[in-house]
Amino acid sequence: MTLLNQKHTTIEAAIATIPDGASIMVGGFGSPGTPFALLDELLAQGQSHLTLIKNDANEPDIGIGRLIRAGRVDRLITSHIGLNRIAIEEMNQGRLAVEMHPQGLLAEKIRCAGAGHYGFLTDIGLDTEIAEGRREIECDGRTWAIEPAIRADVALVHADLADAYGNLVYRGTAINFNPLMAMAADRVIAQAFRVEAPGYLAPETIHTPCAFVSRVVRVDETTSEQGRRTHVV
Amino acid sequence: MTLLNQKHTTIEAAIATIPDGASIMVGGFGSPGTPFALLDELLAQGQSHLTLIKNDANEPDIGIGRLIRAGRVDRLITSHIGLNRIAIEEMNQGRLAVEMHPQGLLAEKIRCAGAGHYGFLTDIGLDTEIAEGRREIECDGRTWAIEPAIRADVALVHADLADAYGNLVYRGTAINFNPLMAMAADRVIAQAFRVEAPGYLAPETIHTPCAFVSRVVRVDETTSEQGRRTHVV
Amino acid sequence: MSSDQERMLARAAREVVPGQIVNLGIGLPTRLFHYLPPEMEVLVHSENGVLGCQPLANGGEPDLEMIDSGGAYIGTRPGASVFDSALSFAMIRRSRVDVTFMGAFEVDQQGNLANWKIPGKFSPGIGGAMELAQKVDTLVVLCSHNDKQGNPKILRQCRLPLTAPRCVSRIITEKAVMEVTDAGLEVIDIAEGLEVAALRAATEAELIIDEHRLGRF
Amino acid sequence: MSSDQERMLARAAREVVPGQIVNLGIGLPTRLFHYLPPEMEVLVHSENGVLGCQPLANGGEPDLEMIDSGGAYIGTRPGASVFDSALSFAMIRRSRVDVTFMGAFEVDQQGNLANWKIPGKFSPGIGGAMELAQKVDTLVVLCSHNDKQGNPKILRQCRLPLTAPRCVSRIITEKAVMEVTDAGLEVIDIAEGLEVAALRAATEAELIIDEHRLGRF
Repeated sequence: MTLLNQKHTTIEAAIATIPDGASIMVGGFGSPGTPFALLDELLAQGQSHLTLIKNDANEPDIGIGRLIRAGRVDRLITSHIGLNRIAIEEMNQGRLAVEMHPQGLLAEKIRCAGAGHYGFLTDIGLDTEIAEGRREIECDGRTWAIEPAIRADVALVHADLADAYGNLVYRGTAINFNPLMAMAADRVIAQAFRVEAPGYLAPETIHTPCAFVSRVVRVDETTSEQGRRTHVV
Repeated sequence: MTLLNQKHTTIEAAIATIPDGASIMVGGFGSPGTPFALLDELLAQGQSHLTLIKNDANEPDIGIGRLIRAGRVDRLITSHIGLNRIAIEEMNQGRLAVEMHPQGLLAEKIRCAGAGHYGFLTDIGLDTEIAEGRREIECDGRTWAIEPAIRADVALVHADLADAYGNLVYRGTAINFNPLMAMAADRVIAQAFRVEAPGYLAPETIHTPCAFVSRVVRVDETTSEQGRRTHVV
Repeated sequence: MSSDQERMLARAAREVVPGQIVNLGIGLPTRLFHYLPPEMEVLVHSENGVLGCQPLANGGEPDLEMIDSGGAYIGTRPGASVFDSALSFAMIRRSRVDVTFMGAFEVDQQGNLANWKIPGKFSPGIGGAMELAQKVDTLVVLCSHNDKQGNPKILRQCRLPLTAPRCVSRIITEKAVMEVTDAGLEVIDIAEGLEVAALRAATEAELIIDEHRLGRF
Repeated sequence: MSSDQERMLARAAREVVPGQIVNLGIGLPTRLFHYLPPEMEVLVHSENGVLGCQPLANGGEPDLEMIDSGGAYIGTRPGASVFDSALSFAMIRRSRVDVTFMGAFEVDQQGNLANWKIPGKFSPGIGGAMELAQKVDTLVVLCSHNDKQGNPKILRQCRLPLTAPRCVSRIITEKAVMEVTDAGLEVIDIAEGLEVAALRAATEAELIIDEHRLGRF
């Protein structure tokens, strides 16, 4: 892991550590919690053949929508892409591989990787189309589906506040998948509107302890999409 | 579930809902987070043949130590009882059935019930004594042990602050197992030093949302064990 | 919003008991928000991670980090909390949400629900619907009685891929309020002015109707 | 504390790099706390749910809800966080703790560790030791070289039930600092004034010793 005293860096340096072909978790449910500034830097730097893992596909012109439009995403693991007609088109044309999961299972599969397990046993989706292709086992006289955990090389997360060690505090419904992804990826890059000195955040208020965070960068509240967009989900 | 507006009650009424033979999760790692006042009321009311689930056995004269001494506990599911010589004696004499789990697996088994799953697949403890009796399966070419979730009829938890709907905020290392147990038991009774009107707690600071809590009671900071003891673990 | 929809929402609001936790699905159910009196102690859960949503005051400046799962900017009421998606769905899978209101493409007399996919036409993903449908104790469907072509949506047997089997408790359409029972679909209320024969004609499912006990709405 | 223990702790402190996250086991390892300079940016993890423990100031009033996993009252340093037990062990299983120091009943030349159970004599439960031993990248054992009867604790093969197989990186005793390598136990440092022959005599495990490169401590 990155040493505590070497985490606070620039957005360019943080994103430059991501190679072509990386699997990348992206926080956010709709716009809140989406790390727009990190995604725009990823667009600018040009990494391609990416696998993205995000609850939704944002909208065509923002967030991961831009990466999908630019043809930089080979594969998307998600729960619902109804607000992005371009992503649906790309999927239907066979140019974007899309793997869909029920939202709560997606969250739990990510959290399960974050907890260091192989997977979990669930009854969600038994006897529905979702069950196709899942391995099932009998335990205590009932049938359960094995849901393998989902990990990633990188997670991009958005926080409201951070400290220089990488402790994170989220706000409102911008929490969503961010703390789960911060646990589940090998390298975690966090953006925050403010990055304060260690000691600024009260220990009980920290949502993601710094142990899970590799890099933290400050982004401007007024110029990032977080501060402007009225588009949501 | 209990209606939001009917949760704030007296300690006597809350504990009176627990029957003989109940399985009861008890928060706390050592003293911090142990709901001493709820446990003392349980001792006073006389319920017996209990199954307790707690990280440790407290110490002989406090918390669940008192219930064990009084012969009210048939079975204890735990991680470490080294600080309670009476519990060790009772175990060795065959009067107390003790089921031990590695601490992180115990936490995760409880959390797993709280997330509504059957169990999870882990590599912890493979090729050790812990592996005996566990069912193992092959996934992706490796061996994993199935760890079934642990649920309970009741959870007794200690919070620092609450509101009348049952939203809970913990403090310091008194968090430990409390939020996990609040998810995993069918009926959750919370004690707190203060019970404020809804709206007092900022939404981002709430550790256990009220949806998981059935009853909330105020306990006195200065007369409960929380406020006096110097014993720990 | 049509007056039919307004009538459905007013009727649906009567399903909510003070003190409950309620989830509102995308579309019409989200509008139910406005039919719950502000003083009523109800917490609205939205699966993106909030308990205690409240409609944004008219003309109120939106907080850009506060939306519901339908994407609308929201406020919160006293007692609200925000949390991550794993906790949000733990709440759902542990049946800590008392009632959920959802739309439907099809619903049938066994209580099966299809509301997420039309093969070859519409498959944006299931989102949170499956877990809500499978695990919330009381699921109330809020949908039009017939589709735009006039075809029945209340069926003997769903034809589309299911969201969850045997999950529906009640169905509220502009024509009727129906309860799913072991015996089949029992009509509780019928729309003001509608004949029983007309209701049956607009419905594929068999309906159990006791005209003496029928309410109007 | 004996001067041997003080010397071991001073030596162990040199294993810690500024910026790391460190877990300290019950007993002697907990004392390492006092050997890390306060200005050193290190966060001490304790598995009961805190990252950033700090010894309580002498005579400082304890906060009754702040302990470490050994039960001692603690303070916190800037950058500290507190969290539940599931998150605490997620951190461990995801190898987010860089180094852990632990005691041992037995440790062997394959890096196997036994420190939780003596069948028939001592079985209070394994606590958090198994997950720490199995998942933290660098495990440093801090123990006496021999037991109270003088029997070796550094063995060819552990006899007691294992905490975890092949988990130990280094062993620090009052007699030597040893590294577990693929070739076996390599002695890096030997206690000031101790002869190599005396070290070998006190040890059951085979030791790889290059006298020219041997450090003293």
